[in-house]
Amino acid sequence: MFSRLLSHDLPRSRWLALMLVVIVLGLAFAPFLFTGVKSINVAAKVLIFIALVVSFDLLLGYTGIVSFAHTMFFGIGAYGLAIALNAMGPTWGAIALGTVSALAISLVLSLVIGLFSLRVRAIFFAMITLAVASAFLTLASQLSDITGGEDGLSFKVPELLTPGFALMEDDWEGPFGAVALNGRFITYYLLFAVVTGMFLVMLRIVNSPFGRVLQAIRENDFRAEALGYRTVVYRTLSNVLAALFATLAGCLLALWLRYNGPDTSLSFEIMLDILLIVVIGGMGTLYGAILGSTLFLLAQSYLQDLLRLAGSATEGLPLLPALLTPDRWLLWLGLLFVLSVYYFPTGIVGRLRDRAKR
Amino acid sequence: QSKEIRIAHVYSKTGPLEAYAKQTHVGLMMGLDYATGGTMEVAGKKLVIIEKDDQGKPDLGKSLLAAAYGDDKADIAVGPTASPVALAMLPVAEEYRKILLVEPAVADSITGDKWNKYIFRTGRNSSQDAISNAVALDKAENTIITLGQDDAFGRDGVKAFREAIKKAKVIHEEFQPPSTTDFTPAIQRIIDKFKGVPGRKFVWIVWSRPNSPFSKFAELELQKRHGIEMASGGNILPAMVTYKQFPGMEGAAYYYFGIPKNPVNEAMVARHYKEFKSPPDFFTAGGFSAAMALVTALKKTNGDAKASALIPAMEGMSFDTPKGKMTFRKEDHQAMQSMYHFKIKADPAFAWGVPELVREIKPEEMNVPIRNKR
Amino acid sequence: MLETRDLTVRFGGHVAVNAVSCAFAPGTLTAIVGPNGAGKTTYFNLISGQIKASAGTVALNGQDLTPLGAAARAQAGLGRAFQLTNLFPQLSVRENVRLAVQARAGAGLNLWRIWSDRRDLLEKADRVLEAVALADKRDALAASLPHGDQRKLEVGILMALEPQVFMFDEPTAGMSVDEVPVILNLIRQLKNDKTKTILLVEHKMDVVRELSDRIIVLHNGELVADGEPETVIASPVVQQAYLGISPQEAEAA
Amino acid sequence: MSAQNLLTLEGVHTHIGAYHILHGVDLNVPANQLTMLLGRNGAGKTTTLRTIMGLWHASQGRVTLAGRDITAAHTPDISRSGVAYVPENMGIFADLSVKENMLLAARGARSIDDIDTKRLEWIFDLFPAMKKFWNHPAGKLSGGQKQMLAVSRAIVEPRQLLLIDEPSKGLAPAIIQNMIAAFKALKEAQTTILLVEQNFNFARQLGDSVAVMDDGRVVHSGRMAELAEDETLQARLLGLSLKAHQ
Amino acid sequence: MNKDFDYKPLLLVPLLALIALPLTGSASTWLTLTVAGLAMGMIVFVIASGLTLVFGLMDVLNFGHGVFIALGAFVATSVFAAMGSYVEADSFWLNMVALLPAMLVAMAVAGALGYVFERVIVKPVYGQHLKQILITMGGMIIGEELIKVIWGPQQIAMPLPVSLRGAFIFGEAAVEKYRVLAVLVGLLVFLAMVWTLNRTKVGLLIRAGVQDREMVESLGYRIVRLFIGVFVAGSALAGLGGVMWGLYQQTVIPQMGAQVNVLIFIVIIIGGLGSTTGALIGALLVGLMANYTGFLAPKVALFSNIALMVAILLWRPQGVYPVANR
Ligand SMILES: Nc1ncnc2c1ncn2[C@@H]1O[C@H](COP(=O)(O)OP(=O)(O)OP(=O)(O)O)[C@@H](O)[C@H]1O
Ligand SMILES: Nc1ncnc2c1ncn2[C@@H]1O[C@H](COP(=O)(O)OP(=O)(O)OP(=O)(O)O)[C@@H](O)[C@H]1O
Ligand SMILES: [Mg+2]
Ligand SMILES: [Mg+2]
Repeated sequence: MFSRLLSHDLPRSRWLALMLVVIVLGLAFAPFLFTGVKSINVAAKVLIFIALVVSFDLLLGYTGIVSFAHTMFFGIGAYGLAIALNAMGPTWGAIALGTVSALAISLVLSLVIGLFSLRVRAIFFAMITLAVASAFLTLASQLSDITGGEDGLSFKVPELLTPGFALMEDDWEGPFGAVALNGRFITYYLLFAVVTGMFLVMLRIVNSPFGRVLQAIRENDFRAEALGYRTVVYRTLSNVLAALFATLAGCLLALWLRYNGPDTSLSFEIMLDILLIVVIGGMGTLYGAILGSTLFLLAQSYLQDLLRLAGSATEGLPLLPALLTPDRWLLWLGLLFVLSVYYFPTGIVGRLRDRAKR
Repeated sequence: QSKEIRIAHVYSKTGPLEAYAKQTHVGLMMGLDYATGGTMEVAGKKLVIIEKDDQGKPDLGKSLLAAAYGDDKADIAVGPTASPVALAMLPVAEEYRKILLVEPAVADSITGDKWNKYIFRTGRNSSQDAISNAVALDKAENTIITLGQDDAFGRDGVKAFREAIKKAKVIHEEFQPPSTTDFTPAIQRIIDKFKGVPGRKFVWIVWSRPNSPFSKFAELELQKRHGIEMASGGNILPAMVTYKQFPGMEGAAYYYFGIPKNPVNEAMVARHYKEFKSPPDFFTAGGFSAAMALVTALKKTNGDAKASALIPAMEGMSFDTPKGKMTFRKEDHQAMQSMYHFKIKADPAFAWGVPELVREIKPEEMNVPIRNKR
Repeated sequence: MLETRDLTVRFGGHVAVNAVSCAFAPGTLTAIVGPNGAGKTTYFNLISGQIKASAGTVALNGQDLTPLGAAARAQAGLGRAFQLTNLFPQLSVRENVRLAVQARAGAGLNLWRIWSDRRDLLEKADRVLEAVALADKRDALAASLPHGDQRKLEVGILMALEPQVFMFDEPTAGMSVDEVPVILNLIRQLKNDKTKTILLVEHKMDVVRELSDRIIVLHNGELVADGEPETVIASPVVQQAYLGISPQEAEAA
Repeated sequence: MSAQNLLTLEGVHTHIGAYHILHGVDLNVPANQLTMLLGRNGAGKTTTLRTIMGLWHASQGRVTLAGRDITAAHTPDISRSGVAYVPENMGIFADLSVKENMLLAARGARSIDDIDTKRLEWIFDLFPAMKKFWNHPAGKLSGGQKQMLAVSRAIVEPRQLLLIDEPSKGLAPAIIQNMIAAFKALKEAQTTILLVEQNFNFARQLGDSVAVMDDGRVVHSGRMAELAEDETLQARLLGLSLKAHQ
Repeated sequence: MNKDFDYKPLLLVPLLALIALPLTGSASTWLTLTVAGLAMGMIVFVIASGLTLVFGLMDVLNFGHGVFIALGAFVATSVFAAMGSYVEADSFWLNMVALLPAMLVAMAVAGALGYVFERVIVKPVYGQHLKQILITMGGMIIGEELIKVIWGPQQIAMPLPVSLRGAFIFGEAAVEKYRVLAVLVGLLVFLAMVWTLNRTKVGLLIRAGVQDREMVESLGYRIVRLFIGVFVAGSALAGLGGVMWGLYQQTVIPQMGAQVNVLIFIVIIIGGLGSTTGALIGALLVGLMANYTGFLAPKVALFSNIALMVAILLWRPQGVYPVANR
């Protein structure tokens, strides 16, 4: 039964299973375990990124398509919700309308992009999507009447999801500190439920006959075509599915942040983060998305704090403090990019599974 | 009641605005030290500064501010550097019912339609910038074309500028993409528009990016060939290096260390030289002013940092800054302040074009509109 | 019945296949021979749709396939093994075959079933692997197989596809002598089935002689001979252009 | 065998990743002779050639070329000491033209004019297609033409040792005859050849000596003529019992 | 290049200029815009040339190319600072005494960093585009941060040497002096590249090495050295490009590399991902297009590069001079 839920695609490594259980439990009970504002924000972001990265892995890891336009769909989702809530006020109807119209736009756009440009060479596709994404970013910041331009949109969400809404009068005194059972708490679990559902559905898709064909196309599209698989159809469908999942992830982001702007959901930086997470976790393994997102976001969120410690520890030494200040955290993030390619050529999941095989 | 007042400084420690942000922080710390007479205490309470790096990202700024108020129990927050970040942060202050002192983000809407009562701003807003420049250029014989970057910053500035111009003629607004690499077309359009126009011709430039059009105006010898002059606001010192090619250029500045004559500025310049062997810059003055505002207000409430006490204390409050006296306007909590009409001099002793004071534009002379709804 | 009419392709100025008209009946094995570069592989490519023809038509059982792409032609019943090995390198041997079985079953666009639940497909894949003597290597990655085994896998994939028309392009090249009979037996079995159309490109004349019902000869892209194996092999064009035997030697032999 | 050995392998073990492929190969390649390396699929023939070429390194054992230990040498250095290699997959530079492929193979030549014209003519005679498609992208050649190009590259300049992996596959009989003639001529010109082959007929016509591999070891070595006559030995070593295939 | 050279893409440049002529209205405006656009294109070509080299020959998608551009510019500011009096001297030759060393030092430093970059960052990922993107981006981030550590995070002014300031005036039209220099440098780089790639075996070898490294080694070439050499050359060209770009902008910021990344990628895509001539055409088109649209419709200028790229790809899906089947 459990195995069916996971589409018979089990972790296949004891260590991997253990890490996944820890992460999933951690996320499931995050509001009770980590009571700070920052940590719950990190947990929510991990959830959103899991959904986003999983959708990207369908493209990259399973189908072998390098697309830089993935944040565009993420952004469409976030903007869809933001614009609807901004224009119609904090109602559930606005959320529904925003989500549905964002999904519809993404559907059409990804279909068009897929049909027109998936025929060209992979590297050209990557470059075209890079250009399209940057054009879209420019467009979003130019249409300031609708999107709020560079400034973005701050908006309100329905009462039930606001911090002001209290499930119980008083905070619940848990073993790890007081837990405020408010609208944020509800929003978090809403996110958790949706992301879990998305993950399981995606797991199902990649383990379906369809998913297997995608892998074949990744390996040798020419041969797949000769077997009778219409590669354009499969690739386009994969592109559309990935876009829809990313859009949904974008909606979740907007819902959680109650803000959206070009930098928040459309920037190239996010695209790179996604790429890196997929590689760290392991391409073509959805579990990698969970592991990668968790590790990367923890690193990204706490790197500066860590450096602050390291910086004060090395005070007095030459040069090191200049490199170890929190101001230079990007340097270490860059190093993370390099090292992860070095040491996890098959990703953490690949590594762990290889070990398990020995 | 705790023995501390916790102040969070949320700013773009890293990212493209790093250089600006650092100046603000230096100014803030220097200002707090100066205002408390070196004790870092107000009314017997220790001032504790918590630094947060928003990296110039609005979403991050928003969650950091929440973390500062929520996790770090900050009583007051100062920052941020970029306007989009500030706009994303405004609702958080309202949610936590704590003061956010905006410095140096400039967008009008921060104290305009996005404002809430927990927001104060020591920094100048776009309108103040533009209006002061308008005051400096507003003569009947002048014809002006504006050149702005095509985004909220540029458009806000040009709009406010136009509204403030009463006598001069603005014949054209030129906007170019913020990422423009070649300004030849823009300049060509401007030349064409000025054809046959009598009197003095000015191009007023509002541009904040490093890819500035200034040097191109010099290369194409506009003044010599077409009698077109340039005007613009002040900027940070490294950016004013290009001004050196335009001796005589006029405009209005927010701050230049050599201009204001008052004890606070003298103290700041002296300290800065002592500590960094260089003069304080644009944003240092801003950070310093924010510190002065905070300490003045806390003294007034006798160390009570709750918004309920601070808001009434700060509304209408005047305080000393390196730029002289500032006053938080009651209506929108914007600090009203002097600006400086300058003229550039090329002084071989300095790497940058030195703005020399023509005259101080007092707050009363600038009719800065109130754009918020209370 | 597979039929090509005036099938032609030009690459720049070079006519690789020149107006080839030919029909292949079910139940027969036709060998296609000709010197290197005669256009045999290109002819296959035109039939199975890897290359678009400059002129001419391809029809299967009266259905015109010319406007269709490779995938559609494969679905219509044209199966192809390649001269230069063409596998899914990073997938297991079994998965290589299973994908062909799945294609045959038309199950590719199912997004919801779990692939391993389709036992029938797996079992069929295993049967094919048995047949091409690769069962013991089914979990190895295709890329790690030695050359000869890759050739066998290539044939296995074609078998799994169960097309109506089998096109083998030098199936035994590089295969060790003791393995060759396995493949030849497979082809023989197909032939005995009497319903399949089989096309075979092969340079080993003994194989051609033994298996084929008919031989056609391509030379410089043109169909230059067509008929009973013995007559065609004895014809001067084959003796000279292909086997490289001068007329005198042919006489002597 | 009286002839001196140009190349010897002694107890060579090779691993590819985690797999142990060669289990102690002992092989002698006499100078100025043609040695056939036979064996069924997966026996390790290709791996042996790659190990000699330095494309994989022996984990144990010794490879000696003309008295020099090349076990750990780098591929370019091995090549520069006069070894040419025709890999199993032919190693054609598909994006370059036939001419450019040949130019690269002639290491000493800065342009095509520097190549010995006589030798080129000889190659064009052997493989007329090379001349015909001289300026075409090599990737567009037919399977057999690629094979011809791969061999042409190896013989465009004189070399002391040729390592050739299954040159006859995909070639029409007429061309195979040409190739046999070419190898004989090369042998005359003091070239040592180590040839991997499946086509026993081809092997029989050419080989002076022979080594048969199975499961990562050399299980038989001797003179080709002996093996060619002894059908029981053939059957045992190569599974060559059936007349059907010669 | 042989006789059946494909000349059509070459015509694009004059074609674009001709189309713009009636639209711009006056001949002098057109002349100013065209000359400025062509010169701009030349600068863009110089900064993109290293990338074409590295991508076209070695098939390495170097997203970190920008860091060499930034490095070149920053090194040049330091050289200028050290030779301030020569920069400020009102003599062309004295100015050159400052400019030439600035260029050479910038190229040397960028080349040296290129060596390290190749060994440490690029070497493990030859043939893997995706990992190249990630690891070179990582390298770029590190490089940018190190620039901030060394030169500080703020912008640094990089004024033109005195004799290069100002413009040549032809009636109503004006041509900046610096742009004339840029054209010369661009042409020099172009000719040097075309010569090396077409008259020597180096180009062939590297292209072959990308397809089958083992085979090239089996033919007796030490491909490793060649790859390093090309990468170093590409980085040095980027360094030179940085100097040119920095002087053009007259300020340099640590992020300048990242900012030009999309631009230079567009240029080499238009060019066919690796063709030198293609990149030159791409750069010139981009330069012209930016100037014409900037004049006619500034809003559109934002999208002009991308629109141009899409138009070209619709015409030739592999760029104007497709390089091989990659
Ligand atoms: N895509 C292509 N572009 C240009 N020429 C091509 C192309 N494909 C094949 N050719 C040419 O067409 C001719 C026929 O090639 P083909 O591969 O059909 O030969 P073949 O008969 O299969 O030969 P072999 O027995 O060597 O495999 C060859 O000369 C080849 O160079
Ligand atoms: N890259 C690889 N990874 C793992 N195993 C490999 C790899 N390459 C070869 N092998 C294994 O090494 C063994 C020997 O292979 P090799 O290619 O040397 O055989 P061969 O004698 O040349 O066979 P053939 O006649 O089919 O070409 C085989 O069992 C093969 O599976
Ligand atoms: Mg063929
Ligand atoms: Mg082999």
